[in-house]
Amino acid sequence: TSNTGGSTPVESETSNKKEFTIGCMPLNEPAVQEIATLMEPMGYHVEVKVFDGNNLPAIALKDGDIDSLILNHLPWLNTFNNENNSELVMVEPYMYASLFGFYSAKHDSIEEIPDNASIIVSNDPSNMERSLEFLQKLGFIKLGEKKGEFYTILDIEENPKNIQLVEVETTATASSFQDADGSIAFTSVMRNAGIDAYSYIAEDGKHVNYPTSLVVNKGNEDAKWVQDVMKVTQTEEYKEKFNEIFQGAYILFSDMK
Amino acid sequence: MIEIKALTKSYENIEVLKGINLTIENGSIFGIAGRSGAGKSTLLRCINGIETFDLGTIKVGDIDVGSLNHEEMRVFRKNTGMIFQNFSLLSRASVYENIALPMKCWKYEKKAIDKKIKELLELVGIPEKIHSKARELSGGQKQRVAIARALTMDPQVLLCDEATSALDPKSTKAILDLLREINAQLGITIIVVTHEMSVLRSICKHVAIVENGTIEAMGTTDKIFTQRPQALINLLGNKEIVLSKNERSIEIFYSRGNDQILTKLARELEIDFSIIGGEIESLDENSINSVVIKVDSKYAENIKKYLIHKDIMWRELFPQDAEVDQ
Amino acid sequence: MIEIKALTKSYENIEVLKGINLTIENGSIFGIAGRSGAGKSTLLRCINGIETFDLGTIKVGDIDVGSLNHEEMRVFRKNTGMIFQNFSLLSRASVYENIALPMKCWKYEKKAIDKKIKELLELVGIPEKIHSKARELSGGQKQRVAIARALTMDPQVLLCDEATSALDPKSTKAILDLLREINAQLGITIIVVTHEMSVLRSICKHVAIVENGTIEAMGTTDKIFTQRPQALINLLGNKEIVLSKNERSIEIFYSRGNDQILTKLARELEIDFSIIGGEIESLDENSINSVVIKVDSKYAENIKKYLIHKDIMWRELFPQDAEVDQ
Amino acid sequence: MNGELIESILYYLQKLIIPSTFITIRMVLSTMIIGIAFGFVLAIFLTLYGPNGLNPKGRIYSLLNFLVNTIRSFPILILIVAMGPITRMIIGTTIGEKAIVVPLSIAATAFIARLLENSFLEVDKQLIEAARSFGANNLQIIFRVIMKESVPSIISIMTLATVNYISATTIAAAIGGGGLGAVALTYGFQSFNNTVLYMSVFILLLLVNITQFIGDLFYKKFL
Amino acid sequence: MNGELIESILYYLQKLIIPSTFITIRMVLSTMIIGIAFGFVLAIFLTLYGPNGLNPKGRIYSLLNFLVNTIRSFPILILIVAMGPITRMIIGTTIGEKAIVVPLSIAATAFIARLLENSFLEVDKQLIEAARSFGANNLQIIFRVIMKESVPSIISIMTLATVNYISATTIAAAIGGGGLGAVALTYGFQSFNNTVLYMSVFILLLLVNITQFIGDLFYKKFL
Ligand SMILES: Nc1ncnc2c1ncn2[C@@H]1O[C@H](COP(=O)(O)OP(=O)(O)OP(=O)(O)O)[C@@H](O)[C@H]1O
Ligand SMILES: Nc1ncnc2c1ncn2[C@@H]1O[C@H](COP(=O)(O)OP(=O)(O)OP(=O)(O)O)[C@@H](O)[C@H]1O
Ligand SMILES: [Mg+2]
Ligand SMILES: [Mg+2]
Repeated sequence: TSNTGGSTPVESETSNKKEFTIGCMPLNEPAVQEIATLMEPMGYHVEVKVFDGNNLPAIALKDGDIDSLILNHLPWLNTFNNENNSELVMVEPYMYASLFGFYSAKHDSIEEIPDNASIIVSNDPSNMERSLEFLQKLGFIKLGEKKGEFYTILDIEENPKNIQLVEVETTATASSFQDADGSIAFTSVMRNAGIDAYSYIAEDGKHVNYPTSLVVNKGNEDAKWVQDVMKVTQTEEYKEKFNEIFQGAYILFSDMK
Repeated sequence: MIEIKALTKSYENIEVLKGINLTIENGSIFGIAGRSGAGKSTLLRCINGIETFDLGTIKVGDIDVGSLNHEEMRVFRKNTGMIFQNFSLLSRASVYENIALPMKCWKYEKKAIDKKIKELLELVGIPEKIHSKARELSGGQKQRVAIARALTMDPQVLLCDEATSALDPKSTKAILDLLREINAQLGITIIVVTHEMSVLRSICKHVAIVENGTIEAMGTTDKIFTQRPQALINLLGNKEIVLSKNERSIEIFYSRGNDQILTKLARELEIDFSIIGGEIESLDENSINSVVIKVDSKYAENIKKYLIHKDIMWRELFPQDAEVDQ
Repeated sequence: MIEIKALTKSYENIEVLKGINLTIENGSIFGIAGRSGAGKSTLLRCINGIETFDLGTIKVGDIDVGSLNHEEMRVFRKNTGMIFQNFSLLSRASVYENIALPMKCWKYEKKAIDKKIKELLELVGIPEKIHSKARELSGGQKQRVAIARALTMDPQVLLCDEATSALDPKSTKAILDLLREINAQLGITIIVVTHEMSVLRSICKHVAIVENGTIEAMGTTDKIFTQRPQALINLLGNKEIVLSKNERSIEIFYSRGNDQILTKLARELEIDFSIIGGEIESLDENSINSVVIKVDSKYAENIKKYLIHKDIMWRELFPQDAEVDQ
Repeated sequence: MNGELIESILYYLQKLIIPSTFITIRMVLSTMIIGIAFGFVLAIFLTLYGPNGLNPKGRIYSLLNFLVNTIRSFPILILIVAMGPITRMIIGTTIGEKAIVVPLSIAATAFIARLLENSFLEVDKQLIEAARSFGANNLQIIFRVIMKESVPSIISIMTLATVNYISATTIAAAIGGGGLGAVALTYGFQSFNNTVLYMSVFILLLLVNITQFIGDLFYKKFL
Repeated sequence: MNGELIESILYYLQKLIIPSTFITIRMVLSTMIIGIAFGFVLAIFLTLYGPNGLNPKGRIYSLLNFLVNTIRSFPILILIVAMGPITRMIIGTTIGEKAIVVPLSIAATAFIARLLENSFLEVDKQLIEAARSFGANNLQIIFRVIMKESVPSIISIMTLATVNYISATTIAAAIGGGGLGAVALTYGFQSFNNTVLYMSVFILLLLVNITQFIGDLFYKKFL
């Protein structure tokens, strides 16, 4: 390894380290814990840090306060990099994605959704964007031009059924879904809340575009510890464990076709 | 009738009242004096039931103060006005509001309240302060508001804790006249705690002297001030009477019937003496005045004989309570 | 010397002091009396600089109180003790802490503080209360703590606002003796605001009477009490002297030299009269006593002549300040 | 560039900030009105039955005290969840601007009750005694003596609590309540939109300063 | 079934709840110590320079007042973000248990300062005058008179603020600080794990009650 000129000391320091942190959120924490467990025999000590899910973990990663993240999906990460002039990289192969469904406690099909219906959407911007696109696909609304980084309610151009969107914290898309005509939620969230993850009446089918995987600072993607994480996640043992935990709420990327 | 028996009261480890026995007739004005810290305020507060006590009983009329329930206590207190030594006014409320408070609590009509307050403020002499805040009043003005407040409910018993201590002589006189008047006209019982002997002498029929938590002397005002029990002497302190060796000092008591005793004494015994002290309140009714004379030793025996002969009360001041100079 | 010139002070729209002029000699004990609400406390607070005033000047020695900066004011106040009418003690602090406060602020040593407090508590007579909280004290005890606190800094000027109003006669006497003593020994100037005439008469050389924001009478105590200016009469109120048609009432003033005047008067004119009032403080030094006699009208002229002849001060009380009965 | 900025400011102001400002004001006012009403009631009971109270009743006080502590120990989001069923019973839903008012006013009730209790305890015991001396009952003592003497303190508390709940309404973001805090958080911070972030924080700051200013005015008036 | 529950309780207790309890205690203590220290300093200045203060100075007061209002108007999450650079400067990182203490103590400083200011303003003006009368300077008046007379009130404020920040540390969840609130939120609520949720809320309740109890003890002692 060369220590001259522009080569970052970060690289050499971190390339063969045995202790590192992975940030995650409550939903996927069991999967990340599993990684930590499996890496222990390899001589790693992995600290799992749980965040309540917003921009701050990514900022922390960018600033070097943590080493990696398994939290956000790829489109969000790209926007984050754009906005913050950061170079966070999602390491391939991608690990998993979550299905995005339209759930309703009151109606059995999309056609039954009445005028003025209230529909719960997640309030974090990237999921909001995905929800809005989903709603557009379902024919409820028509989106105009994107004003900011993400589509927001403000960008709705047509709303013929006068759908009322309620923006809530991700957990509430499941916990409050019976209070509205519909809720757009991740299968993972729904399952955690004890609701049948596949009871949705529509699915956006775009999960392939929203993969999640280990995110690290550029330059670290080839580090030994990063590669070892990826190695672990590709083992059959891990995949089995993963599916056992999530029961299909998260879908492993390798299982998708 | 207020009857207090074996009243005992402690604050933590200090016994403040040590078995007080006291009987106060209905409709009388009763004075309580005593050195600072003797327990006078505490006694008043026990009578009113705002302080609990440890042992003994307090009866006001038929009412056993110690055994009242909440509602009975309220009605009892309604009929028992109290003027606090420290005034205890709502500092942020106006004079009007302070005086109106008891009446508002007893749901008097606004009109009746306004009328009463106007009357009372006239009586205590500060009608112009009706809208002033209590904390903008002078000491004496505060005291007068406290007096007015205590009178609002037309109480049957009035407890006055140093009710005129912050007042100038003229205001004091006005307040005492007021007390005397309501006592005479409405027959209310008034207990007056005071440090001012002139207040005791001018309005109290009976006086008790509290000393260190017990009642050390009690009786009619005349009796107390003529017999001068040790408790009174302790309270007043020694008069600094400067006597030379060949002088004697005698206190002579007189009232309406024998008010010319001094000149008669001088003229009949053909002696001169000087008046070096005395407490002369007035000659009306049966109040007793006293004058202290200083006289050459050689006349002393004659004077005593003359006074005994004329059935006049007297006391020689030396040696008990006079300091001899040289 | 304290010199106050044309002092004016208003609270919002009420003019409380309306051009006060006053000169107080260094080392004297100066009394201020006046009816409740006259502005006495306000005046004291202006002297001390804790109240601002509108017009006029106050000079204490060389110091112009109105023009001091913050630091000068602090030093000035250090040398000017004040006893507040309402005591102003820290209710949650102990007696010790209350008295120690000024010394702590001026960074005295703990030892010196302890010693001073012990001394002062002995002087005011409540050494056993040293660790009591201020709010657990009786009225008089609080007042004595306030007195002790004002004396801690050995002030050159002491302002006493009703400093003995809550005290029993003996304690009052002790405090007055204390004031007299520190005045004599240390030469400090003392201003005494009081409602008790006996306090004025017993320790003040000079007296001013405040009436409605102005000084209506000023002079030596003797002069004020013998000449009885209208301000004093307004303050004291009318004595209720009960005279029948054929009676007269005369006030006779005497002091050490002519203390036997009364008996001489009776014997030489061969008449009897009764003593119906008087203010007799003591016969020491140059204090002046007075006695009010009631006498048959027919002797009145003779008595006056006799008194004039003997060069004795006298005043006929009726008609100015006596109420005639019937 | 500059013109663009101004244009976008105007756009967001009209579309987002102004409506959210009204939402925030509505939420805060509702929360405060309910919180003050119940807070006063609770404070009165605490003052009545407390160990230094007018009519000490250990049992009842312990219960109320525990209730207040319980509410205050709940993280607000958890309180929102825990109160879900009650909120649904009252409002008919657990989401939206109205639903957030239920848990917020419960929290405000406990907060205000505790502040008031503390302040009521400071009233001079001698005044209470004086009121007793003419037969005032406990409620009269509270309303006519304790509260009267506490007026400035009560005003301070109202101001403090209002300011508190202006920024606390941010939590409304969690259940679709909207308002400035929510906008600052989701449309501003999480959407990397600094214009919106600064604007909403600026309006929050304005609201807080106005509240404090009005509070100070009243304070001066009733001092 | 029951045995399983107990087992899982014990598991979470050991793995999650007990460590988080210590984290919470550490966070709250640090926040309170810093918040009290700075809060007192700020309150002293507010009391000195305020319109009813000892040495009114409109300019300085307005500035400090505005500062306090600004801090108090920030939603706590936004405050965390805004303080990021400062937090990094002091702690070296913006995440974790230590990093959260910076914004929390800034918020606590403003909160405590305002509470103290309100309480200091309640001290009897006559006592301040008396202190002036023997030449006490302004700081001596604050320390020896105002604070002395406010002791019970100060204790109430400390108790109130501590209770406040016990549940407020929940925000630590946002930056991976941990603690009971974070556990209740992330491992409990957001993971739909009621056992963890109830357990952590129960411990929070315990901490709050203990705090209140200790506060009440001190209050009684210094009343
Ligand atoms: N709350 C209290 N706690 C402890 N001791 C107290 C309390 N209140 C009064 N005392 C003490 O009880 C004694 C009697 O007090 P009280 O107020 O009855 O005296 P007092 O006769 O009215 O005196 P004063 O003439 O000075 O007003 C005093 O020594 C006082 O210090
Ligand atoms: N802060 C204030 N605001 C308005 N008026 C006041 C204020 N303080 C005093 N006053 C008024 O000023 C007048 C003089 O008050 P001051 O206290 O000087 O009287 P005082 O001569 O000491 O009377 P007292 O003998 O009753 O103590 C009173 O009428 C009083 O009501
Ligand atoms: Mg007393
Ligand atoms: Mg006065």
